[in-house]
Amino acid sequence: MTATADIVARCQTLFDDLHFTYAREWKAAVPGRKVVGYMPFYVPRELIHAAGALPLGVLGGGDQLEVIHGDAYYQSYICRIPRSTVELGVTGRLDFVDGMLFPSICDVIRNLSGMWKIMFPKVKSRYFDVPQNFRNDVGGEFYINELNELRDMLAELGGRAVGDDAIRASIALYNENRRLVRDVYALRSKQPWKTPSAEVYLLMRAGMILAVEEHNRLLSEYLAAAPQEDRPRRDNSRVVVTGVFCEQPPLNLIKSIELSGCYIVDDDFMLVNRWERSDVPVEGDPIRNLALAYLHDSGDTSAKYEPDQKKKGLYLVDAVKRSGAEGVIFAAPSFCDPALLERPMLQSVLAAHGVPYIAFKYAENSGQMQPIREQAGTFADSIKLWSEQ
Amino acid sequence: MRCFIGIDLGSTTTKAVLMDEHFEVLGRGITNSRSNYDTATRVAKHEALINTRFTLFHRALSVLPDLGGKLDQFLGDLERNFRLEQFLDQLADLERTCLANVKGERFKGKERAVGEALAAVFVRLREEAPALFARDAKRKSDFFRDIAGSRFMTVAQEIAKASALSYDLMLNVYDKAIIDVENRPPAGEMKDKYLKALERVAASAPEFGGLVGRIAGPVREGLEIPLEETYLVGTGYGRVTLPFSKEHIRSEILCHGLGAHIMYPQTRTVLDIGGQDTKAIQVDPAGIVENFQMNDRCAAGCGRYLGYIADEMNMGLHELGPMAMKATRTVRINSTCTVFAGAELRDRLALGEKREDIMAGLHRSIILRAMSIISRSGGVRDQFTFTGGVAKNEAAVKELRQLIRENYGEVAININPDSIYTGALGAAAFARRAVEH
Amino acid sequence: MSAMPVTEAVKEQSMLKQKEMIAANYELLATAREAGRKVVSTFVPGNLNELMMCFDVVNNLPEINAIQNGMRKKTGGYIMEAEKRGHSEDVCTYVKADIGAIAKGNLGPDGRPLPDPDLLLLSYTGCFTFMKWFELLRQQYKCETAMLHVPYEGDGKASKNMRDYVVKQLKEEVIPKLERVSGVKFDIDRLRQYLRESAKAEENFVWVLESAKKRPSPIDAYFGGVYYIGPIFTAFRGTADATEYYRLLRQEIEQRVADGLGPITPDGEMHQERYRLVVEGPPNWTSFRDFWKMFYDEGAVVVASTYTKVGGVYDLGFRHDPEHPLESLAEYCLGCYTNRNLPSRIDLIEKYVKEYEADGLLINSIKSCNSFSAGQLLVLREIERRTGKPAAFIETDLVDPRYFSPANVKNRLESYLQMIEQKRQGATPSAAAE
Amino acid sequence: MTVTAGIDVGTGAVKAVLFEVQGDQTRWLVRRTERVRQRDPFKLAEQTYDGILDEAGLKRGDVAYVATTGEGEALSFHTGHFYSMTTHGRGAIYLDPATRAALDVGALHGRAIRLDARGKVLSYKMTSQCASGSGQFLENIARYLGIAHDEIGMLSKKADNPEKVSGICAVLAETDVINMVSRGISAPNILKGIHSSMADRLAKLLKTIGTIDGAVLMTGGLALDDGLVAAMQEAMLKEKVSYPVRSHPDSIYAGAIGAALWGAFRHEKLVRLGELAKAS
Ligand SMILES: Nc1ncnc2c1ncn2[C@@H]1O[C@H](COP(=O)(O)OP(=O)(O)O)[C@@H](O)[C@H]1O
Ligand SMILES: Nc1ncnc2c1ncn2[C@@H]1O[C@H](COP(=O)(O)OP(=O)(O)O)[C@@H](O)[C@H]1O
Ligand code: SF4
Ligand code: SF4
Ligand code: SF4
Repeated sequence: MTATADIVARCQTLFDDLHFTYAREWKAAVPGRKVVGYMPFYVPRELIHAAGALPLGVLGGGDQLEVIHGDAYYQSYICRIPRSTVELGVTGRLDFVDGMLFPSICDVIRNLSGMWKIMFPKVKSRYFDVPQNFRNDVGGEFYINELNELRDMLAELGGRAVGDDAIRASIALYNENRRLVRDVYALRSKQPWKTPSAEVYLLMRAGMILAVEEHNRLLSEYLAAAPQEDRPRRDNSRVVVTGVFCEQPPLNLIKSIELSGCYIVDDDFMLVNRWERSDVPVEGDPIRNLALAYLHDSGDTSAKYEPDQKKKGLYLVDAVKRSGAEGVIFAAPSFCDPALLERPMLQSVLAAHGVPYIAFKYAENSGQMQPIREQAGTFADSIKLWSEQ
Repeated sequence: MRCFIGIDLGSTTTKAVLMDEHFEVLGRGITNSRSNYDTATRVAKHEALINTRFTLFHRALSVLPDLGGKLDQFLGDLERNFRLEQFLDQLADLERTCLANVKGERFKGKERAVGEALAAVFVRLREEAPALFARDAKRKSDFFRDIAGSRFMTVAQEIAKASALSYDLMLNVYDKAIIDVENRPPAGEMKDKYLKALERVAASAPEFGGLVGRIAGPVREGLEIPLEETYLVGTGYGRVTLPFSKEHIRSEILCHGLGAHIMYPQTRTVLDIGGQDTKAIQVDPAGIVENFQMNDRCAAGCGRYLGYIADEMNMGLHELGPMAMKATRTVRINSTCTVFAGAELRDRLALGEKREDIMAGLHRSIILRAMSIISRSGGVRDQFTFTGGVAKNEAAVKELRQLIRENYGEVAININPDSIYTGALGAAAFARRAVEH
Repeated sequence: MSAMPVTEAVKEQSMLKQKEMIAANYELLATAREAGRKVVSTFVPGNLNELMMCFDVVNNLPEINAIQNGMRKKTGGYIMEAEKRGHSEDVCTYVKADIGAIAKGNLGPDGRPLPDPDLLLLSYTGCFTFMKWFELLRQQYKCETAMLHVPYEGDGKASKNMRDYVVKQLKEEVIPKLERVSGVKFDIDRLRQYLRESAKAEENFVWVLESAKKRPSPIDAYFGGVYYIGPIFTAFRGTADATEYYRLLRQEIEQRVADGLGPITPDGEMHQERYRLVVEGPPNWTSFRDFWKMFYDEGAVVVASTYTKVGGVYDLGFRHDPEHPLESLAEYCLGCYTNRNLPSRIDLIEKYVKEYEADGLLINSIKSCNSFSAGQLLVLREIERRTGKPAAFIETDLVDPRYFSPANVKNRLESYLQMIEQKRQGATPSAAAE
Repeated sequence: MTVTAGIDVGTGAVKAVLFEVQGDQTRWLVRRTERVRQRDPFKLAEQTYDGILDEAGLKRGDVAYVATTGEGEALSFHTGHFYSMTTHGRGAIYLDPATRAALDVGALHGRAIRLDARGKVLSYKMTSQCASGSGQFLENIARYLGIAHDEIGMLSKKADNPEKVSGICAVLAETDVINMVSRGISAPNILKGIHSSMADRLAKLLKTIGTIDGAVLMTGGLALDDGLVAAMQEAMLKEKVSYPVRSHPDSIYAGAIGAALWGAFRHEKLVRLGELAKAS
């Protein structure tokens, strides 16, 4: 059995590699293979996979990339992920990527799709829209057509048709992936001391790079190995971290939260891994199945409209209950409109349900963790000092 | 003779360049802007006039055969002694002002003790002064505020301790006085100071002793040449607050572009890092600005950042670069927020990083930010000229060279020891042109 | 974002007309409750004014309220209020100005409270923040919300799928909700009538904008332009009043052209046209006058702006079409400036720089508005590359006075204009070089 | 009888206290503040700790629980660490039991902390990164103006026509101030201007943390600046809030006090659980 440390080391190597060696090698292994990049947080990876291409999550440059040219394209009041992504592009680190998908999440990513078309004309770039109307006959129809357009684009890119059967097979693989991911999350919420969040994070990040088959293997190995670890249980409080669906926090931030006394028992890192909450049906029209899963079975996040005022924010309360959390940490990228505008709404729902919360902002390259430790620590203190009285 | 003056009112320093009608630079002057802009202008101009005199001496003396290869040495001695004269003058002023400030609630009952302590401090400072201006002495800065200030603090700390006075109290007296002194234009007859300096040289440097008779004549002649201010152009950060009319003002972008062009006619890209802003300017072969970019309102990563770091470490600005050069590795620093520079530094020290390595990282981060602004303005074209106060910092220069090579290949990089005067030089050239047309 | 009204400086007939129209609409709003009329809040870009008129509802535009409050220097306090209530310093200040104003009694410009909306019509064109904004308002008012999701023209064009989707939402979502809230049955012929009226106004509006191609330009297409877009971008498109306004406006401008006059400024006639600029990005409202003055003092005229296209890029030929009412509304929503992808925006600006013979492009980058701002530095580069004309960049905010630094803006603007001037004098030999 | 120590390692100053605790009875033994000013804060903390032990005639072994707060997590000789807001809250309640919110203003930060009667942190808000409203900034300006930091308050209260300072960035604000000096604005008016800008920001923090039904106690070094306290009171008046904002002569010790008291609390609990061995 592979030891946890080895699995994590593998993930760390993938995480640190800003040249995407794995994806380059995957592509070079068989002539004609294509790589399709996508920005956070959601794209139907099944279609990319079915087209024989590797879906590659592009999640910015983290805290190790020196951004020079990227800053030349963005004012200081715009978040960091687009600039480090541009840096990756301009410095040739993404030169093996054949297609790029920019999901509909905010105006920044939306405009980046147009910039990519201008700056990298050889890459097939597409703004990928999803419906905000959740009726089958309205938003559903629109989305089915969008998916079909994407399918055509991928077919053109790969030089071969993307058949229904191929999509069905991919759906099955990704169902498996989502199941394993759910299991990891369940394990962590049960025994957070055995599954440090930094590890779980790296494991999820690996899913943005590895071929799904390989990621599935890695997840299974981790699920087998982690419970065997002998790790001391600490006197920590249990929290849900939310608001991080796009620009990623530095790994140190995740570590700092745990070091200062909080176990993260649920989060919205790498939502694409858990986008559909249950299996997407494999039988029947696969495009339609994907569309319906999006409409009725997808996770909530601030980039999605909630038609029903009464349901607004309840998903977070559910997450708290399900994971047995004692509080919520809102950690959002600085200058992120979707996360920061959503925050007061979610907070009022939490307040109404008596769930304590704290909030702070970060940037993918934040270096100073002192304020973060201060806040997470105080939060943990207050739970620790008062809970047993 | 007709003189054309360019003034660059920077956020930290004010620079003046004085030019004759052949576009020949005669003198340069610099002072702290951290006071009153009018005074700063006056002082910088004054300094440039002093410097001009030395140029004129040089011209007059270079025809003398006797000095031969020793001319520069002589002028250097003369200038240092002149500076010493000025320094002693200002020190006396500072002492008077300090003493006058020892009154009021805070000093009640302690007037005498503080007065005595101050007197003791100034005795020490006066004693030390000649050494500060000796041939190979390294000074922390060229400004009276900095030189006198750092010595005052060290000496005052010892004396305060010995006489059981609070160090804070002594500092407070100084802080109050220095502002007044700084804002007072140098008093006294200038000519006397040159002549006194000449005497000092004669007395202290035997090799020139015998020549004084013959040197004095040309020096006196140099002092007699009238310098008439024909036209003045102001530029820089502070220009809007000056009582200059519109014709006497040019944007700092144009001035830096032209100044760099004058120094290096092949220049196509200019980077200027000043106290509060960083600008990247693209110029055409005639020195005309084609494009420029500046940092936005955030002052992160500008020269003042180094100032905060220097304060934090109780070092002079001159000393930061050399320390960074000793680094064996570069610590990654992602935030260049000036205000939190100190906190960042402490954070890293607490993590056990070495000072030199952190310092190297801080310099790199400033340059990275500048690189972004360059990139925003259209990148680096051959030749590249680096100007502004930070160009004096060797560690910053080293990082810049390396990053330019990595990102733009081999290009000629010009850095002039007088690069801090680039804006003023451009302004002076505009002044000269204004009269021509 | 959008149009704004109310100036005292010069009393042209068209201006008086506009003032009346605006006052009347605020009157309607203030008395809506007593008059038993329903109030619908909606956004400027891609607004469905003609459709709303079919239901006799009163139109309330939070963006316009924010602008009005910005010009009256109230937004600083409102924004602070919203931040005190937990809103981040980082997000769009229109939203915060609105939320803060509501917290402080939600007074209209006439000092009377604005009514709570009966329906939030969330037509979601060109900006994601709109969606959050109305979710926030919905939480406050607990009222009915109709969502019209307008897909983004990611490939630079509206596809059939997009149009069908919008039309279907109009039919299935928007119209039924408007019917339910207002109690008025939808009548497509009424809609056709209003659209016919819109098209007439649009024709004259485009003429006015294009008059800036003349030398000297009779209008300032940015600072003056924000007044000209008022009626057509807001609650008046489709009304006879708007048609009349644009007829008057056109007459006045025709006269200026005949007289060879430049634009009117708050300080009177502008004398010499020294620089012709294209401007991208919304203006700053809190220091609107000071901002404008920096331009006309230097003789800089804006001959074309993109901001005057946020409520429709009419100069590319689009007109509301009574023959295809819903399709034409869909087309309209899809085609607003910020709903077009970045390459299309750049093409448009390039066209303006060339056709209006501008000296260059000035970008006023707005901190609040990612929809406009994210990517503007690439716009700048591309325009310089394609036109050979210099571009410049300044940064301000819409209604947050903390982000308008006059010295900073002035410094950049002056440097830019001096640079244009220096270039124009061309290769005056630099005597200095020798 | 138990002796506990609280050590607050700040960026501006190190604060240390010793407490004697017996059940509900507490006795404050000694206190000491040392300004950091270009010294190593950790060495300074250790010296300060030994210093107060000396003063109290105690040895390290006599102290049952050494609690650190602030940036003291890394100190080798502590028993446990509590985070600043936890300790400032507790300290504030100790100094003034009517307190329901602490407003901690230190060298580089400002925090508003809402509390319940027992000192539990209910909510908080910190100033964001760009901060001209910090003690450090005020100190720089005062130095520039030639004013000692304990004179600031007195001068500020003499202002007749305060001049506002831009609130975005300390660097730019510094230039503002320099311009003011050259325009002949008096030191009191400049200082008051800075105080008012700071107070506005701090008032905003207080408003953000929710309804406060009790007093607000200013803690941290700047609570000693009565000019800021006065500006704060004016700002709250403008906000029309009903609760008083005040300071306490020992406000600067709030963090250290809180640490010592929480240390005592934890100590007792650990003794009860017989887990003392594990705690060190
Ligand atoms: N001798 C020096 N060594 C290193 N850095 C220096 C030196 N002199 C000045 N600087 C740096 O240059 C900055 C001032 O640059 P300057 O071009 O004069 O700015 P400004 O024009 O804004 O006044 C200072 O903040 C400092 O960081
Ligand atoms: N008497 C005083 N008047 C005004 N300010 C003071 C006084 N004493 C300390 N300060 C200020 O308090 C700050 C230190 O506060 P403190 O709460 O100890 O901060 P930290 O915990 O970050 O070190 C210093 O910046 C200093 O300027
Ligand atoms: S971090 Fe937020 S604002 Fe930035 S790209 Fe992502 S979603 Fe958009
Ligand atoms: S405080 Fe720092 S980040 Fe903020 S504007 Fe100033 S330098 Fe920039
Ligand atoms: S982000 Fe821009 S378009 Fe969106 S609401 Fe704000 S100002 Fe308007």
